[in-house]
Amino acid sequence: MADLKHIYFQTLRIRKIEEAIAAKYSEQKMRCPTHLSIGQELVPVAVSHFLTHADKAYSSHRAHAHYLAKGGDLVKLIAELYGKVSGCTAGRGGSMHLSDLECGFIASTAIVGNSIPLATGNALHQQLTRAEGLTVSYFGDGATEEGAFYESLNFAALKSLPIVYVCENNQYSVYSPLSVRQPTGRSISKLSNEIGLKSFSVDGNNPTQALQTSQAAINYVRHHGKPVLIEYFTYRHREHCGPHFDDDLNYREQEEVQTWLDNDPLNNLEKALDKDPEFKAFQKLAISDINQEIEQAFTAAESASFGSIEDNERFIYD
Amino acid sequence: MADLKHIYFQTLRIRKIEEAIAAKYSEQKMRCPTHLSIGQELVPVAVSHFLTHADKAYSSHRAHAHYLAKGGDLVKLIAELYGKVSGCTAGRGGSMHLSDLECGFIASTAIVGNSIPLATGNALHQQLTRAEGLTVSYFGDGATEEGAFYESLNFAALKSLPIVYVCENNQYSVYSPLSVRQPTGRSISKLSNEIGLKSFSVDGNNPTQALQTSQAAINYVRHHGKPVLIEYFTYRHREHCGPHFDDDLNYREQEEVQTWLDNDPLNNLEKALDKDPEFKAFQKLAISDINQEIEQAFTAAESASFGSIEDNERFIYD
Amino acid sequence: MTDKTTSFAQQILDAQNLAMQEDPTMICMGLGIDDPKAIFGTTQGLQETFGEQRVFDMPTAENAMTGIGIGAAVAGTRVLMTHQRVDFFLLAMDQLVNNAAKWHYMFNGQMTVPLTIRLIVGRGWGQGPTHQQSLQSWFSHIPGLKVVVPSLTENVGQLLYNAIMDNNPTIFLEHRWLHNQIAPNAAACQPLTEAPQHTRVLRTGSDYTIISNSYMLSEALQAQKYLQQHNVHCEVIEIASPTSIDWHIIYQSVSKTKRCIVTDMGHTFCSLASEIANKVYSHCFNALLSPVSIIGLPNYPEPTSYGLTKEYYPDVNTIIKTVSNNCGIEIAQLKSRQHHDVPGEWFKGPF
Amino acid sequence: MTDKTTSFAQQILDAQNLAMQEDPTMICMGLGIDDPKAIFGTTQGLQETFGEQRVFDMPTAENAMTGIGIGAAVAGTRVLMTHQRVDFFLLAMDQLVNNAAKWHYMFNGQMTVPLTIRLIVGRGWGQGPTHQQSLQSWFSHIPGLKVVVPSLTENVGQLLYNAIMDNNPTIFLEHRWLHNQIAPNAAACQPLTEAPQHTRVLRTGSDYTIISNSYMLSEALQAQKYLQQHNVHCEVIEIASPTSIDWHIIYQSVSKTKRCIVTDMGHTFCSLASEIANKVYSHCFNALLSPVSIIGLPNYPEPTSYGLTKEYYPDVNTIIKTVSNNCGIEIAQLKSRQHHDVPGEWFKGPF
Ligand SMILES: Cc1ncc(C[n+]2csc(CCOP(=O)(O)OP(=O)(O)O)c2C)c(N)n1
Ligand SMILES: Cc1ncc(C[n+]2csc(CCOP(=O)(O)OP(=O)(O)O)c2C)c(N)n1
Ligand SMILES: [Mg+2]
Ligand SMILES: [Mg+2]
Repeated sequence: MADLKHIYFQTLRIRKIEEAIAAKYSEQKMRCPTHLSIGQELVPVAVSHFLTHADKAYSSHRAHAHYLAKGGDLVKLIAELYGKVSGCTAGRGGSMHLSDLECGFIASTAIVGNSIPLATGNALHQQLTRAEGLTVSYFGDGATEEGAFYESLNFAALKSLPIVYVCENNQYSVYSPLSVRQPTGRSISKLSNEIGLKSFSVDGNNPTQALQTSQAAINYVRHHGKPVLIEYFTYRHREHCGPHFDDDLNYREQEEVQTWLDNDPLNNLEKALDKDPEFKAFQKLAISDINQEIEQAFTAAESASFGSIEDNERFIYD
Repeated sequence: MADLKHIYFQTLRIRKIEEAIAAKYSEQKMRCPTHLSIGQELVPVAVSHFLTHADKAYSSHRAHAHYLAKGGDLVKLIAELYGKVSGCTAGRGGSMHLSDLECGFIASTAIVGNSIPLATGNALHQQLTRAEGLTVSYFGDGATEEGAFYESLNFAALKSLPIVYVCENNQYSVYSPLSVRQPTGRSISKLSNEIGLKSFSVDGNNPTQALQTSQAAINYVRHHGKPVLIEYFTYRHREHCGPHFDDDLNYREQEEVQTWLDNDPLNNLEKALDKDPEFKAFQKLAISDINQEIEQAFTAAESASFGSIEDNERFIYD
Repeated sequence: MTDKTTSFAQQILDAQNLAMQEDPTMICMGLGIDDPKAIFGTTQGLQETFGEQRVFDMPTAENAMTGIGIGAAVAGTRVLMTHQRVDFFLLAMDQLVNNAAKWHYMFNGQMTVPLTIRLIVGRGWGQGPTHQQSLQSWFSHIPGLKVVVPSLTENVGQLLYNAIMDNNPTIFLEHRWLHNQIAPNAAACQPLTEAPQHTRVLRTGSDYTIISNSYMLSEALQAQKYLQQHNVHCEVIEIASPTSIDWHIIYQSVSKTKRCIVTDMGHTFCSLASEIANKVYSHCFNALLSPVSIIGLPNYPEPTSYGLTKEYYPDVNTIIKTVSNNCGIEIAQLKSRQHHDVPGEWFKGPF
Repeated sequence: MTDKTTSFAQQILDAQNLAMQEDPTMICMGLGIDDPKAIFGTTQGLQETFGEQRVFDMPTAENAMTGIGIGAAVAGTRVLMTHQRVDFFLLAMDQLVNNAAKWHYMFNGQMTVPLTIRLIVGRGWGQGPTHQQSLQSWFSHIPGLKVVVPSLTENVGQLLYNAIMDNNPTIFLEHRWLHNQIAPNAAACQPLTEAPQHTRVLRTGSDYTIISNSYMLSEALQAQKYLQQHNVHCEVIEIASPTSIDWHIIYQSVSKTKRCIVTDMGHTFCSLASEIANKVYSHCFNALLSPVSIIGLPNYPEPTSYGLTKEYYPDVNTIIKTVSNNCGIEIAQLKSRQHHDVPGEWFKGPF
């Protein structure tokens, strides 16, 4: 159960951070497109739990949780959203282009599907250099419609690359449901299997299942040196881009929203931990620790300065 | 058996035409990259046998057989290879860009995989206008590695488009065997099935099987208004581009080459028809008819003129 | 309708509505075309009016979807596709350049490609390196494509309607910051169905020619007005279609004014602005008093940060400064807007 | 080795061999890289020497493979990709422009992209509309990319070696017709490991500046020689890298000669040639005696037919005509080659 408390802490931390971003976003100081992962936090926590420092990650537009779960620096994340020089790319990339090389979070990119080949290339490098780690590639259900997804998986299977493709299937691409994008009956995991990868599919909001599957998949890559794909079913609670809830727009069935609210990963973790007599105390401490960390990060970000415009010409070329 | 004689005639005709092109290519008057389909002729014959005038076709760089089987004009084809104004695009497109709208052969294009979306768009048009026909999209095994293939099939399945994807799996892309391009165990038909299409796979050099499968697949599209993919296993006898045999280069196993020579579609047809007492006479007549037609086409092409350079500015815009 | 204000977005919508009515074969597709945001309001209600068969959302698969649009267009369906950013469309260059642009030509005029592709140029609120590119120079470089770059509410509808009804593949580059631009009413706009004038002298003047399009034209018009007060009279020329420029109008203007500025929304190296400058030099060789000035983006990607983008985009003051430097007179800069990264106070992010 | 002739293709191969030796992390990939034709002989034996892990064929999937190259390069593997035609690479514009070009910049210098992409420009024997495009202008328009366009056997190896060893993403645009160009021996070539000069005055002259690269430079050198006999002395400048032009050399030359021709292997609208002309005009404004001449492809796709391509490509005679028109002297045209669509008699098609 120790593990689960750790998982809970990580998940809670990301949730609190994302909620703090949401709360402060309307102050109009974080001036960049921002995609929150509230509701989907468990997936990267469950994945990262089985990763080491040697493992690397790539992600998409919705990257905060992936960045944080991999060990990304919170202070640098918040400063990045504020566009400050202390941000993880000194304000150049913003929310959609995060990077923290120290923890192995290579980068997130903003074009749907376009970091999947990059992650695959990273795994190729690992294979060629006989490096210890593997690569994780995060993306959504929408990204699997891009040819880049398909071409990358084909290559990974061809070359037996050490990579874990993590598809967070939250069933929407912006406001568009799967039904207008993929044929009925599509299974992303079965499809991947036919491309040539071992694949898994699991409720990404269910702690035990998500953890077990992540572990099994990652172990498979480590032991067989072959790629896997894991399809995690999950749901985002808020709007696609921005801080608000948007269920007043009715693009998602009320009932569907409710089902997934009931299956919220944090709730699920709390329920699972409820029997633990020490949990309440642990939770209280966790909340206060996290809140303090968040406050510090925001204070640091707000008080940091913008980079100098004079430096804008730097790094066009190496 | 009447059918099979007809099939034989069509196949033989294409073979003879391609061989005539090969024989004359070294005269250096057909000055464009030319991909012959010698060895693969049965596939388009078997497909076209079940097509009507309302059905349309798109193809790739290796298009002669597709064009001819669909009813394309031989005189215009040969003139096109010679770059003459009487060619099917007046010499603008050459061997890799054929078109004969009268018979519903819309076009072939020279970028691998790039006519697959076009064919899919044609099927979309047919669906939207409730047109009678369906669309055939021809391509090779190499083309299935392109994202365009995957994205197109996804859309066709999503929208239930009336299209037959025809993959001629000749196991090579130029000199590259499947093993350096696709993972072991890949089945293009199973993969397509997982994308959401009904799919078939068959020996494309076996007359009865190729015909039966083509018929079943095309009927399925007509009756269900849903897309299918047929993977035909076949083999090209000559070099990828150009008129020669190139097995002296040893990029294909001698044994493999021999197996497929033994499984040559024309041989197979002759064997199947051998019992027919009228076959020998039919064959003799066919050969002489075809030879005559070919001679006329080449004579016409050679004596035709080039288009005028003055017209080069025409048709940049409509 | 004639007495209510109309907007750039509304005119775009009107043009689509009319085209869909006029040509019952026509279809519209694009990511989120029927979603609650309706592509910045520009596709509002289209699906309700014309049905799900003719107006539809699509998979995130820009390359094949473009090819599908081309294939349908070649078959006889008039097609309009919309992408919310130019940047996303980089995935579709093979279909655009190898098929759409060349089809009519390479098949000897036997087929046409009645396809229009609306691409939205992003800017502001931290759009950053991959959500703000403006590639009119790329598209204009390719023979066979038509490129249209609207700038004003008064003719955007006409430009779009005509682009759609044209049987050639057309790239329609819409700047995000123009969508809320207002015109007094629909009657103040050019009639949708009339053929547009692609090169227009919007302001006449004797001292300077400013050639501009897209959002920069708004800045140019502002500069013209202000400079007038300082007795510098600028002629402002709109180039609504880089591929159908009426060069005579430009040469005539520069022959008169003898000085010229060309603006570009993109990077300037190998750009449309350089091309125009080159042509102006070559045809007004003896008339020009000083080198043509080119105003465009600096030669690096847009950083995301509010703090780093302050001087990334040229604006009315860049034009004023260029003119005053060139004419050797001092003219004070205009006061800047409160926030450089939003088109107006109404904009609260995030997309 | 020093006493045997060497070729453009051989120099390319030598550069790869040396780079692979120098940097044991380096890999080479491309369709058909290890096949019997070895990409026009330019990759012959690489796989035998460096093994299948470091030199490998790949799936026909240009977009993802480019991204994979970028990802590997970012991780620390030096990558060289080769595509047999520029046209095929249109599939990979998203990866090139949105990732490779911007990576170093948008992540604030934390990572580099040591990736070089060899793209071969096709020509002749009916390459036609989709096998002969030459997009130096597109690539040069994008900040963050380096573009190298070799023209001569004597420095192609040096240019490639340095491009590979450079940690920035570089497009290396090789013209198919140059592969068989001969140099007397390897010693006559620039040392591979020395830093190349990207802008070189190859011939000095007082009457005309000809700025050129790629296959057109061969034609320009021929023209220079011939015009010399007619007492017109051309200065020929090679621009081996459009993104690293030493403008000073160009301005100095034009200030002296007062007349200028720029050649381009591609279409000229929004082109590198126009950019160079524009810069020349702007910096040699008072020196120029007549407008700059731009020589490039006509504004339509290449037809395939032998009969239709006769005048599609400009050549030595186009330069001669331009010069003689401009100087107002009559100079006879040179005799044309027997077949305009092949680089030499040795070429028998079909690719
Ligand atoms: C190539 C491309 N097309 C469209 C977009 C606009 N866009 C940004 S995020 C997004 C949704 C992607 O959905 P999914 O992959 O499921 O990720 P999710 O947002 O659900 O996490 C879209 C369409 C883009 N950034 N890139
Ligand atoms: C995008 C692209 N990449 C590479 C090529 C070069 N090329 C021409 S044909 C061909 C082989 C394609 O193989 P396949 O699809 O199996 O067709 P086959 O030639 O076997 O009939 C290749 C790689 C091309 N034309 N387009
Ligand atoms: Mg999603
Ligand atoms: Mg093949």
